[in-house]
Amino acid sequence: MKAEGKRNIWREYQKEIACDHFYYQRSCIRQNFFPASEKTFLKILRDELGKDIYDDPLHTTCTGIGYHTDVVPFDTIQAVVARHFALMTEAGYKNMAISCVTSFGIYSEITETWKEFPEELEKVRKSLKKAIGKEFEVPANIAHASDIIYKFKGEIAEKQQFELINKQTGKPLKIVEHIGCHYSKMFPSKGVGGAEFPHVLSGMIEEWGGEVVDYPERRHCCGFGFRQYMVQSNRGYSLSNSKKKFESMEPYMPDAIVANCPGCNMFLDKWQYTLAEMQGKTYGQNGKGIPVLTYEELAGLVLGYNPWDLGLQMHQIDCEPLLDKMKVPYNPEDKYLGANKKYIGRPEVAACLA
Amino acid sequence: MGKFGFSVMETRTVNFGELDNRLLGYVLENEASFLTCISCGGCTATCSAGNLIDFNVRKINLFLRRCDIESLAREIDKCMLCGKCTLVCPRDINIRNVVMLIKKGIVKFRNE
Amino acid sequence: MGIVLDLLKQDVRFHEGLKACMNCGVCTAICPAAEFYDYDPRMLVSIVQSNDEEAIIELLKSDTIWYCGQCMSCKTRCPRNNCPGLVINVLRKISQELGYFTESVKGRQQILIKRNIGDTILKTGYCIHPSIVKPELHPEQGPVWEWVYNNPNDVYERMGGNFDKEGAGTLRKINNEVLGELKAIFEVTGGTLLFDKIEKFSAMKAREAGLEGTDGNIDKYIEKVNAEDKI
Amino acid sequence: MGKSIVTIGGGIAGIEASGILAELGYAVSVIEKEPDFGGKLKNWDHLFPNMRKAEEIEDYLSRKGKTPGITLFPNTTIASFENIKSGFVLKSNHGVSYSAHAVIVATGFEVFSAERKEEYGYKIYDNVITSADLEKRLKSGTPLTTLAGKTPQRIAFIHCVGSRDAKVGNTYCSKVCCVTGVKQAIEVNKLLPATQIFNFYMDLRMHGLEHEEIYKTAQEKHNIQFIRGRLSEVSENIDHSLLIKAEDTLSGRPLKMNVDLVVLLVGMEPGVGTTAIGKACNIEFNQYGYLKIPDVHLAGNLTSRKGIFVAGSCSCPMSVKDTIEHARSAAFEVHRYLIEN
Amino acid sequence: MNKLLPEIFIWPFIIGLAYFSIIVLYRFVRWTLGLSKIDKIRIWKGLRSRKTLDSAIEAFREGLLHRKIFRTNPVLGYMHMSLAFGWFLLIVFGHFEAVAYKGSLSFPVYLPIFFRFFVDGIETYPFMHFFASLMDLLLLFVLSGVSLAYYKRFNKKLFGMKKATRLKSGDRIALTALWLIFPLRLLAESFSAGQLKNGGIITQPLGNLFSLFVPLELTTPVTWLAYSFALGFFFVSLPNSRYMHIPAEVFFIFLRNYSVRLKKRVNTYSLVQVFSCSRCGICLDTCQLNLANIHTQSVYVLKNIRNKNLTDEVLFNCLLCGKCQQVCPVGIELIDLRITQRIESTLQYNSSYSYLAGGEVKQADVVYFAGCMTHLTPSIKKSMLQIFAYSGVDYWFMDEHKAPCCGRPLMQAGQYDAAAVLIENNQQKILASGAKKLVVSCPICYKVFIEDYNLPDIKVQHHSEYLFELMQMGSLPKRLTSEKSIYHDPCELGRGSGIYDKPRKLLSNYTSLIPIMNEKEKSLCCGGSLSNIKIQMSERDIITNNALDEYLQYSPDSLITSCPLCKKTFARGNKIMVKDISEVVAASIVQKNKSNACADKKVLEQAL
Repeated sequence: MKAEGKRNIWREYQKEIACDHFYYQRSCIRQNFFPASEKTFLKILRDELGKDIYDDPLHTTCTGIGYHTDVVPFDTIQAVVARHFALMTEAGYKNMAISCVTSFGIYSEITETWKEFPEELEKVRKSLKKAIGKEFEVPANIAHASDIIYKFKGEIAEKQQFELINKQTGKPLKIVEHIGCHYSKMFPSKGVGGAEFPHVLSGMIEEWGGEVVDYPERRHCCGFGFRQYMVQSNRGYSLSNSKKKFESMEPYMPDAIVANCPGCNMFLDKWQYTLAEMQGKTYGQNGKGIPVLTYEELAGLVLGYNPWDLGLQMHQIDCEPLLDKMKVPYNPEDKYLGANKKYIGRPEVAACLA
Repeated sequence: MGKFGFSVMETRTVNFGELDNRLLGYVLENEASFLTCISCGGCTATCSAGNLIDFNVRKINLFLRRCDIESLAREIDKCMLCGKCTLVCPRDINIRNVVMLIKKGIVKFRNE
Repeated sequence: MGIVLDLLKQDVRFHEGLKACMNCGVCTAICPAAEFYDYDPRMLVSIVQSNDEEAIIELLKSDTIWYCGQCMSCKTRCPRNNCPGLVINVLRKISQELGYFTESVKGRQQILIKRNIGDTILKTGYCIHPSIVKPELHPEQGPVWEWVYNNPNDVYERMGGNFDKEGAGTLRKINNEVLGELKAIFEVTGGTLLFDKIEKFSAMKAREAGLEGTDGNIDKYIEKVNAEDKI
Repeated sequence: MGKSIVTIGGGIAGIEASGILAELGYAVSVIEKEPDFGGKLKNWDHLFPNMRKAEEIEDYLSRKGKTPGITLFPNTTIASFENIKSGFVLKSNHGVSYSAHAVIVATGFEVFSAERKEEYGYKIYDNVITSADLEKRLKSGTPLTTLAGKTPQRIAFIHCVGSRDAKVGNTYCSKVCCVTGVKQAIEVNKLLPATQIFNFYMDLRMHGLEHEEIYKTAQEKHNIQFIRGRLSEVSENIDHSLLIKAEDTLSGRPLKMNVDLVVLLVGMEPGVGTTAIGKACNIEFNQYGYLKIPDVHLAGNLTSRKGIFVAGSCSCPMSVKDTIEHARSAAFEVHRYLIEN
Repeated sequence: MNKLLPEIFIWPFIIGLAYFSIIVLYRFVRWTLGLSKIDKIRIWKGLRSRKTLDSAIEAFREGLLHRKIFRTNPVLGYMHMSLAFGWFLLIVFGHFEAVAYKGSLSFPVYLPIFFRFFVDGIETYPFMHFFASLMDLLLLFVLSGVSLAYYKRFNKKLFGMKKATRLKSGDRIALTALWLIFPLRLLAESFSAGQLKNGGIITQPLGNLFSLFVPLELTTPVTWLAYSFALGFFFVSLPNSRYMHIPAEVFFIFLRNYSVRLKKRVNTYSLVQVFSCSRCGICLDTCQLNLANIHTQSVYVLKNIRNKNLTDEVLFNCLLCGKCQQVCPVGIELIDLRITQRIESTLQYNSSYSYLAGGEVKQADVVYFAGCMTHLTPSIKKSMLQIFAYSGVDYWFMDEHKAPCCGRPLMQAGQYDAAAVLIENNQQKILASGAKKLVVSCPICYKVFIEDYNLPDIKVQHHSEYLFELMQMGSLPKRLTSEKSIYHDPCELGRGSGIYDKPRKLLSNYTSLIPIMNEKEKSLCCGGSLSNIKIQMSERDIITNNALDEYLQYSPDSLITSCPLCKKTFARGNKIMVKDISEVVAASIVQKNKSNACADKKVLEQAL
């Protein structure tokens, strides 16, 4: 593998990312499964980087999952997105920061459609006006939240408390990146580094001292498949695709997986548990799973945030082996406490991963 | 399925690394003209059996080359050996001999 | 031209998704669905490109159009700038518009999704809400999720959330005024109509199969759809 | 006659056209940016369809280049281009002026930069090479191995790289890659008989009279396997072998294969030289960026400007054979033009 | 009695004869026992009938006189006849002589064989000089055959033969022994005559001559011993050589006359036939595969069966054109023998035609079955439909859209059980149609319909027969053109089914036929035969072009055949206009019947 070749490609795909004044669009799945990641994102932007980012209570889901499961029509999702643009316009913002990769894909697809078919934009303007009487402007800049972290990865590195280095061996941590399909596969130019060698996560990992592992099925979908997960009998599809990835990355013995897509983060975490249960097979070291982090969690760890404030206890695959390697301090007793350190019981230990 | 209500699925991907091509070798050794197939489908278009049922002579080449013996055995059994395919083949492949060799090869390698 | 071809051509995504296909197969090569289902996006596009209304209707009635996982990897690679994934979106839409979706095992599942995702959107303002990820329906989520599910207030509060409360933040309650706007958009843009169609055609199918309850409920039908039973 | 001609480009087309014109008594200046003449020919080993050594054609051209009346200007580029009444004045980077009654543009093509096809990992993965690289290796006679020095057990030739691909902006067929791919597959088979060779193709466009026979021979005598499916992606395995994925379109199933070496059959593109000269001369380009000819059937050597002619693959992808023929007809067109004017 | 040599010298002969007799007897018994019960009953009944006498006469005629070889090749015939019949006469008259000498019927078995060794010239017995000279002449007769055989080995062209069978070691021993027997006998008798003055008109002068310069005391016993050894070697090697054909052929003639028949499986009757092959090589010469340098002819198949080394490459590389069977002097059923072997070798092959169940049936007077090959030559199909429409026949085009193959190609490949499934399906549909007649366009199909379908009350006709019948009934227009044509007999229709005259008579109404050398029974195969599974298309082309070249010598305007496969094969040669007989007939309809053009057009459209 020649690094220079990748660098050449990354140079080709330098997308424009706004510097400040973002309108934040939350993610359904991340709110459910990685709520602290969104909190961490806002915290990093506001507290570490001093940026202005608006968390609007009035915005809703983009209905992307509904759209990709085909129960929400294209006209409808366009209008829902247009409503968010209207909210952004009303709030006085021009730059979108989107937490969810599916949403990011939706926003990209819709704005691209409007460029190619202006009559669609007019149609949406009319229907939004008719439905809720709102008008909107198309954002000046649409970035995924991971783009923004990528943009400020250097600033974060300056405040870095822990390096992505295995302190036990002194070697960089081997980290596998997983990019959500809708981040750049639809519009390679909208992703940092393009679709084939995206740099958005690998850039962070390298910046913060880790080593990115490129494995054969790196580009393969986690298998979410929307309707393929939402309907129970279809989930084998979802599981099998993730399994394919685990099998492909296993020989490289990665220390962690980092993903930028809510679904991927969840599935790469949960399917390891399911596969261990079903087939007794684990893919990490010492018979355990491979910890799966969001990029905010990764950034948070690097910045020295408390792992339990980052929400690592919500992962099914324990992150402690990674924390140990990085020598990040944590209190095991605190892991499963509720609000105000209240004891709320502990999850059952998954025997298959223990 | 167990408690999950779903299970790991089998891959359909042809994995070229793990193919057993003894039968392929046997057929090609005994009917070299088969090497020159260009998958044009002329055979399939004219096939008497294919006219009656879902049977694709062209795919015999494919199943053989992909070493999908199960599909091959299933398909080859439908052939009526009428010989039209041989007559329309632009590469003059002796398809009937290929069919006979496959039939023989299946018996031969099944017993091995 | 028949109604299906008309509907196809009315959809902007059809024009975006299919310019001209040369059957090269790069889409199928990396399609996650092609790997695990008896499915080939190239063939599907080929059928759509044929303009053969009958063949397309067959497609609309089949499982084939429901296998795609919408990863859109096909779009990245297509040397002709097509996007089979988008064409699928259009086909699925038409299949639901015309009621063909109830003819296939996978298509019938739309009623499950509508009642799950669709109804949740209008009820909560989110596609997914912890309340619908019931551990008994989601054993794969594992014991940690069960712990979260059983202690949502505590866990989300510790994660800095605003679970089911007014204001901004994680899993905040979306207020009724906003939900009203969402509903209005669904009304105006055909979202509600599509929901209704999915319900209507599913009910028809349930009736046809003798799976309708006395009060018009289709629980039995849904049960069978969920289990992928023959209907 | 005393009329002078400037030929820009000292490759096959430039030398051949100039040689003929010199024989007809014109004074021809051949401008070449490289230190030596012959263009890409010096990188090729054997030429299809008859496997003659490319050196034979090189020898022929170098003799042709010595025709009295030709002056060769290596290491020279055109800095400016001016219209005068009797024709043109061209100024070189060395400050030399050339006046010409007619100009032949023979700037040739460039091999498609395979790194633009990112998913194939050229210049990223150790064992992905192009057909041009392979040709050089064959010519050098060094053993054909992987980067780590291992004899490849399996090699895949990938057709249509940089051709017929809207993603890289080249929607046309480069015409020569199919037969080159099959030719090289045969050559590799002769060198490494134990190596399995696969060609991944969409259509095999074996356009020449003997080319189909090469294809058949490849199947029959060299056991080269042809898989109908365009390559979707290449990725590198932990052992630096390559995992390639295509659809086996004939069976309608995805196909993956581990290979030790991937050869990308790169297509042709108009070169930067062509673009620069075209702009400098203010002549039109076609939609693909090649020099535009006014009539595909009847004016294959003319450009949008009177007195400026085109020879060879700066007008469209061409084989060596086609290039020589095109150059000869260019010479004829120039001659006719100079007689008439 | 000769005192110079102990009688022990006869033992090589005696041992050889005994060995030979035991083995041959054993084989006859084993072959008989291996036959089916029905065949055994046939033999039992036949034994007591006239058939036994007929068989004996035939055995005499073919086994000794070699009448059939004579007819095909007189020189070869003479060679075989002189050897076989001459030797036979030597034995017969030798016995008469022994009887005359002994005056009784009881004498040792070797006496007639070594007669001159034992009889001194001073002894007398009736007709002594007559016998001595007769035996000399007979020996000369045999020797003339032997010398021809010598000559044939070195110069086969003398016999007009291109090929000679390749020899095996057993054959070599037997052949050498056989070649030595008679010269040795001549020498031995001459030497004895020199000593004992007991020779005839040849041996006595020779003996006298030899006595001048040959030490007869030594050479006489040694030569007799050598003669005995030659006989012994010959008899010992005979059962293991091709000369086993001598007793086997006789046995075969009897069994054949007793109506024993080949079954669809290999049995001992197949073996009888295999052993009956003299490897005379006549089948080699007639085979068109020679042109393509293919050596898989019947004689080799039989040899391989005997030696148990028959490969698919040999077994399946045959056009089954039937020419070899036509000329085989022994009358071996070469085609059926090959097919039974094919059946045997493909027994384990699988096939599945479950998809055939049912199928559309229409009521009609005539069922028309075009056949797969006809679908590849649509002009034949079109012509037939035109003719049906013209003659107003109520017909059902059975395989117009979807119909299985007739089953014959499978049978030719040995797959009888598989073919039976197709046959059953077609048969049911034909019977259900209520038709009285089945018209078939392809001779390959025709043969299977005739031989293997059970279609009571339905007359099966090839379209050439059918068209002939229509013409006789006056339902077809006649229009003699100035065209000169050659009629090519398709193998399956001509040699396969014996239909030679009807097509010719029919064609005489439309064209003048050029008589050619290789026609009717001797007609050439087009090379396209479906029966040959192994032949390459390039090899077929050689055969096709050779046949075409032969036809072109007669400069015909067109080549007419009545088999779609022949038509397609010859058309590939692209040397002459090739027509099917139906096209010739249909061409006259279009001319004559413009008023029917509309109907024709409809038919045409249907056909296409």
